[in-house]
Amino acid sequence: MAELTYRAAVAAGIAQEMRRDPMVVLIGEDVGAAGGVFKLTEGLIGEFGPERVRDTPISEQAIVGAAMGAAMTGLRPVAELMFSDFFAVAWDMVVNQIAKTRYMTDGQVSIPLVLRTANGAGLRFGAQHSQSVENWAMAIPGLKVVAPSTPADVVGLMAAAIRDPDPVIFCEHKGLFATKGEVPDGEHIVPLGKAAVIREGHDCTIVALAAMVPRAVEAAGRLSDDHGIDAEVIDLRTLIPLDAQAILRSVEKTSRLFTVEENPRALGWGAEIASIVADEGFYSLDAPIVRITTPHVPLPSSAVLEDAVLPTVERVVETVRQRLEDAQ
Amino acid sequence: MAELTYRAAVAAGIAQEMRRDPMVVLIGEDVGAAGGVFKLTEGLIGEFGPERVRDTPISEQAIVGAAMGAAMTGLRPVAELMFSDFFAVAWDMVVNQIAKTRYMTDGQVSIPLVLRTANGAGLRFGAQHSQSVENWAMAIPGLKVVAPSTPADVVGLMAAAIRDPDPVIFCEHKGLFATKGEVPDGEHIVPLGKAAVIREGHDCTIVALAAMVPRAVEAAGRLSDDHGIDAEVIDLRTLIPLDAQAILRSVEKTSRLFTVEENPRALGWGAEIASIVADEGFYSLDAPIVRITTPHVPLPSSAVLEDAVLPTVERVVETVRQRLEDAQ
Amino acid sequence: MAGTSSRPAAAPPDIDARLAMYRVMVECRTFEVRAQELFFEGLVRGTTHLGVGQEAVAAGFAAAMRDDDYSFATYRGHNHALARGTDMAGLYAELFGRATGLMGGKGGSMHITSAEHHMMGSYAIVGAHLPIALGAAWSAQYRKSGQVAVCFFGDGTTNIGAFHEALNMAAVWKAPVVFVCENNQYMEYTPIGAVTAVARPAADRAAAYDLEAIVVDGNDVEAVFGVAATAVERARAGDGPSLVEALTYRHGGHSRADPGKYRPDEEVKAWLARDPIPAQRARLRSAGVDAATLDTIDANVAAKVAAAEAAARGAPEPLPDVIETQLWADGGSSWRN
Amino acid sequence: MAGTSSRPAAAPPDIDARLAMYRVMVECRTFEVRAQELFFEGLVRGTTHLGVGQEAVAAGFAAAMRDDDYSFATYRGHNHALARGTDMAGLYAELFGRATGLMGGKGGSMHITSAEHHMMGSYAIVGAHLPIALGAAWSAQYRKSGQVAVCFFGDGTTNIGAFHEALNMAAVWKAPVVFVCENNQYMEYTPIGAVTAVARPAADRAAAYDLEAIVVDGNDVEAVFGVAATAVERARAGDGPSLVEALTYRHGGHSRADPGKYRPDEEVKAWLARDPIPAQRARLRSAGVDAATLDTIDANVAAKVAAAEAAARGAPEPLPDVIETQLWADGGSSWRN
Ligand SMILES: Cc1ncc(C[n+]2csc(CCOP(=O)(O)OP(=O)(O)O)c2C)c(N)n1
Ligand SMILES: Cc1ncc(C[n+]2csc(CCOP(=O)(O)OP(=O)(O)O)c2C)c(N)n1
Ligand SMILES: [Mg+2]
Ligand SMILES: [Mg+2]
Repeated sequence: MAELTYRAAVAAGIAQEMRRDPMVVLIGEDVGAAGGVFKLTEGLIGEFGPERVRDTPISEQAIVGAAMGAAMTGLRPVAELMFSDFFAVAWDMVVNQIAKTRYMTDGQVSIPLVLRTANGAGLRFGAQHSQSVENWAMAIPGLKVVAPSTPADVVGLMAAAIRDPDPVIFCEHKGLFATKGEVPDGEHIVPLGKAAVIREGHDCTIVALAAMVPRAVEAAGRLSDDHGIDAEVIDLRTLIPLDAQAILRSVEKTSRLFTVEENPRALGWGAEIASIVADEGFYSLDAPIVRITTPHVPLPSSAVLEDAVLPTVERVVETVRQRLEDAQ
Repeated sequence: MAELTYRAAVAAGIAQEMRRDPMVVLIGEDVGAAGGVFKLTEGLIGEFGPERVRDTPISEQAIVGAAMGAAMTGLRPVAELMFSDFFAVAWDMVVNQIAKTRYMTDGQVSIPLVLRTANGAGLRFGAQHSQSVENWAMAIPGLKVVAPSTPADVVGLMAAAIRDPDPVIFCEHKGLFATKGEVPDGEHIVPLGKAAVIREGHDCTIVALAAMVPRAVEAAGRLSDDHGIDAEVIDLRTLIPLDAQAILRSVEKTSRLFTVEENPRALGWGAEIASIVADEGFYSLDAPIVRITTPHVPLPSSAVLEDAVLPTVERVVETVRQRLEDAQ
Repeated sequence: MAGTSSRPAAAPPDIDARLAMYRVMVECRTFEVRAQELFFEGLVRGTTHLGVGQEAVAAGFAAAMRDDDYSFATYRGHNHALARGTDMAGLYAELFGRATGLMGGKGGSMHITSAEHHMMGSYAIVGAHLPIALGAAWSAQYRKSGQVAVCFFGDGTTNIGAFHEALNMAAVWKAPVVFVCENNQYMEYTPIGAVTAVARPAADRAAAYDLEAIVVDGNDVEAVFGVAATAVERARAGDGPSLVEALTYRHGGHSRADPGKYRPDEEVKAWLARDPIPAQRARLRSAGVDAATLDTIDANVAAKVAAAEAAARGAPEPLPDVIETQLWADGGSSWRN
Repeated sequence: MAGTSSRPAAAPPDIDARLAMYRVMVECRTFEVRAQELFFEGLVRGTTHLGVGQEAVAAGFAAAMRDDDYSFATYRGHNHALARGTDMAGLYAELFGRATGLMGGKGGSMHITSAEHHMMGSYAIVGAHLPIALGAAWSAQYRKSGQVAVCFFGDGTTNIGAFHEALNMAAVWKAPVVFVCENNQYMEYTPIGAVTAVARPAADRAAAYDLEAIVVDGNDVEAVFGVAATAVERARAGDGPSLVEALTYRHGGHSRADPGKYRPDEEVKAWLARDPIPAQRARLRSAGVDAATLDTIDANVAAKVAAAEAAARGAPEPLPDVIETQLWADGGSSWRN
């Protein structure tokens, strides 16, 4: 076990796979010589050289499109979108080309690639550099969607994503870059589509993702300490494939469901979770399903406003406490 | 009252507003001289001239971006995206620029524009020309989202959309172009954000949108005729603003909710509806919320496959009947 | 029209190659003319975009390519698929939406793909495939496979952002890719000149990527072959991309439903008189090929097309259970447990 | 460096105008140098992208614009906002995230807007504002208002699709817009030459839109003014867009966190020696302006900046209840009932 930052785990995860498979290549803006604007790819060009770690112009359509063409023809490209907001610039490549081509060709071509991106808020970067866009990708058939919350998961899910024969959107959360955690030694792989039950509990289920996971965990601690409420916390880890059974199992036990979502409210990923549980888990539920999300507005840049707009530990604690009380 | 096709209603709705306000202009590919590739804008260049009805190159980012710049500076542009799938090519303009700029500038600029588009399936156009993308837009704070199901609503909602001081995504359903309906004489306006209860009922609520509305209505007829099930059918008409109260009111009466969605399953618009009702309408519900959607795959082009993949009247009837029975 | 290229021309094709190109053009033409009839018969659903009149571009390029070179085409891609050897019955079956279609009825006319023939797909969002073709070229460069990617697109495509990004990145990376603009003078219904700042939509942009301006008569299959061979070899030699503008014309409308009435009669007439197929036939005749040889080709092609049609007509409709297959590489489409 | 333009140069600025441009440059510089210090003091949060070294472009263009002409800038937009007269205290307050910020703390450094001054925004997605500026120009053309839109962007922006689309459409529409590439030689950390197929990222693309290649010394405010005046008047006269490449350099790194170490010392030194502000000061001195006059300007600016800082420091934090305001024109953000 070594302690790594989430930031360092990104490069470690990519390096692990580049060592294993010479077909794994990395492209993006400033990913090479500069080691990435967030230092997420530091050291890679030194170890693997400029043929495998390529700096590109500011041409997101070409970056993503080239990754697709390379993936169709034998490479295993990892392409970086510097900020996840920039997916919008290359959205056609992602949703109309990459996501659909295997299906449209009835399996004639495979597109094994990873689109990595710095996702999420907390750095006061404002509305065009702080979005959580995992729900955009979740809505598109043909994309797998990953969003790790710990350094170990960054490495393990990165490995699984790069080895996966299908396109994977890999969301690295800016707000977690500086966090630290143990990463197992040797080759580490975490399969896509398995949620992690981070804390067991029987009073309610709290489902969270990425930067909302540590907040949910902290909230669960306070709920237990201050209010005697014993929450189960699930880290979804991947939205597609979705570990719906893990959620349904938990709700069967707790009878109460909360989601904690960083994305703006309307059609945040929790909406799909809620709709699944409101159907398949309906008879387990004792009370309303509650989604705790950013309100349906763009992200403001001012520190006080950004802190207020995202779900906080306090908001989770208060909402869960209040809604459990209401339902008594 | 005049009978118009849905297709003709588009041009009629735009013409009504162009006559009223000289700041209303129309741009897009082949919208002028050719009258639109679906003949949706026929006659407009003749009546309003090439300064107000402009043909553009194949440059969706420039079309949408130019509409934004014009809207910020006094015009009321209506821009056409020939197929809604092409939103992906201009997605940055839509989601990062148009949707956010008013908020980011704290109201210094307004962006009154309409982005019209041919949306939806049924014409065997395949995966890149048949998508229902209203759920993509619904997820973005700052966009209003409209999807009419009748010629009268096309005219009335088009008027409201063009007069609206905020950006509106206006989805015209390809599968409905040939359908006919009465349109009131004189100026006709239907406010954004008001759902229509098309059929009253007390056994269950079926919420639908655009091309799924006539299917839901037909299904309700058969449910009543063949199975004695009395369904209430709601045509949402606009996703944002969302008439959540209309749904909650209906569910209070019927205690059962179904959605009929053309979009692929994961994070289709019904997920948000379901999550609202699973929270605020929970105690009205007698049984699971059921979403009837296209499965989470791209759209196949073959006629038999396309017909099978979209929610059909039969599937709605069967699902509602079966699920009501299960819940007894 | 000659290319403005100053590079040495490739070796001229021998007579077999010239006959082969003729045959490819006739195959494309016969296949598509019949497809249009079948559309009106109700057999072809959805939409089709025919390349009737533009066959010389497909035939000339395909003849200059190695078997493992990649082709990338648009929704107007039947010619390019056939020129690479794609199965004709599978192609008709795909247009009919049948189970035996190249993509099992999932793709349709706008997405014809035959990966087996390195025909890597037909793309229906204007401009999207230029970066994708660049990616295939990058892959070939990285794998040192010697393969070249050839990417066909229309004049209207030169005004979309992806064109610009792909051209620049290809030039910077010296990627082995040839970008071929089939300038058929129109986007859908709008003449290209009405919406483009320069007269030659591709060639006048070449310098923006430090590339040579290359214009070729796209209705002269041998001229196309010459330019193609030079560009493909340049790419294979590691000298980077080319941008070729081939001047041509579609005989019909943009898509199956369009009669193309927005085009001046004179213009249509002038281009019909420059039909690439009779032109090549005449050239072969004057090179000493006898009429019977050419007639035999025509007859063989007609028989092949008829057989393909019959096979496709007899093919079953797809079963609905294929809907949930082949989204993922595991063959399925499951997104949750 | 002279513009390669063959158009007649605009009238040279008189001494008041020259002093005014000097003053604008000093305001920009003083404001931003202090902003950087305040960043390290923890007052400025998030990120900032300084235009230190590039002030001549903003000052020269603003001097050539009419009050109601539109400016569109990038995240590196402080200079352009100040040059148009934007309130300096409001600008600091926005960087501090305060309630009195130009956008009430919602926008931040990357989105500075002062619609009142026709400074129509700073855009943080590379390339996005080129089409938007074209739209403002189209609007002016349609409304026959005589306004011109001026759009500033970096060298790296010339490789993104929106650049291409905007330039072509502007040229076809003869829109009154001036596209100004501030070529500061780098995208973020990558030298522009490493990722661009041509040597002059903007000027070498002008011909692709039937525009003249115009290059100007972006560190010479009077040269910039001359080119700007010509381009703006051309636009106003209905003769269409221009694309101007202004050669310049940022003194610091890309953004607040970047020390800019990837740049060769020699290069940095050479450009620092070509700082536009001392250069203009020297030129004014040799035109007979006495040192005291210039010193007074500097002192006045210093006082103004200090006052702005003080005002912003004293301003309150925004109240959380503004979060749900101003999404819609009704002032609110309600999306459902
Ligand atoms: C991004 C995008 N915009 C618009 C369309 C609709 N469309 C399909 S083909 C076409 C014209 C393309 O013209 P060109 O590139 O010249 O090719 P051609 O059809 O003439 O072969 C248009 C506008 C599209 N498919 N994709
Ligand atoms: C579409 C997009 N891609 C990448 C970025 C990240 N980014 C911000 S500034 C920048 C460099 C821009 O370079 P240039 O256009 O030369 O402007 P400069 O910063 O030098 O003023 C990059 C890559 C972005 N904001 N938008
Ligand atoms: Mg064309
Ligand atoms: Mg730069």
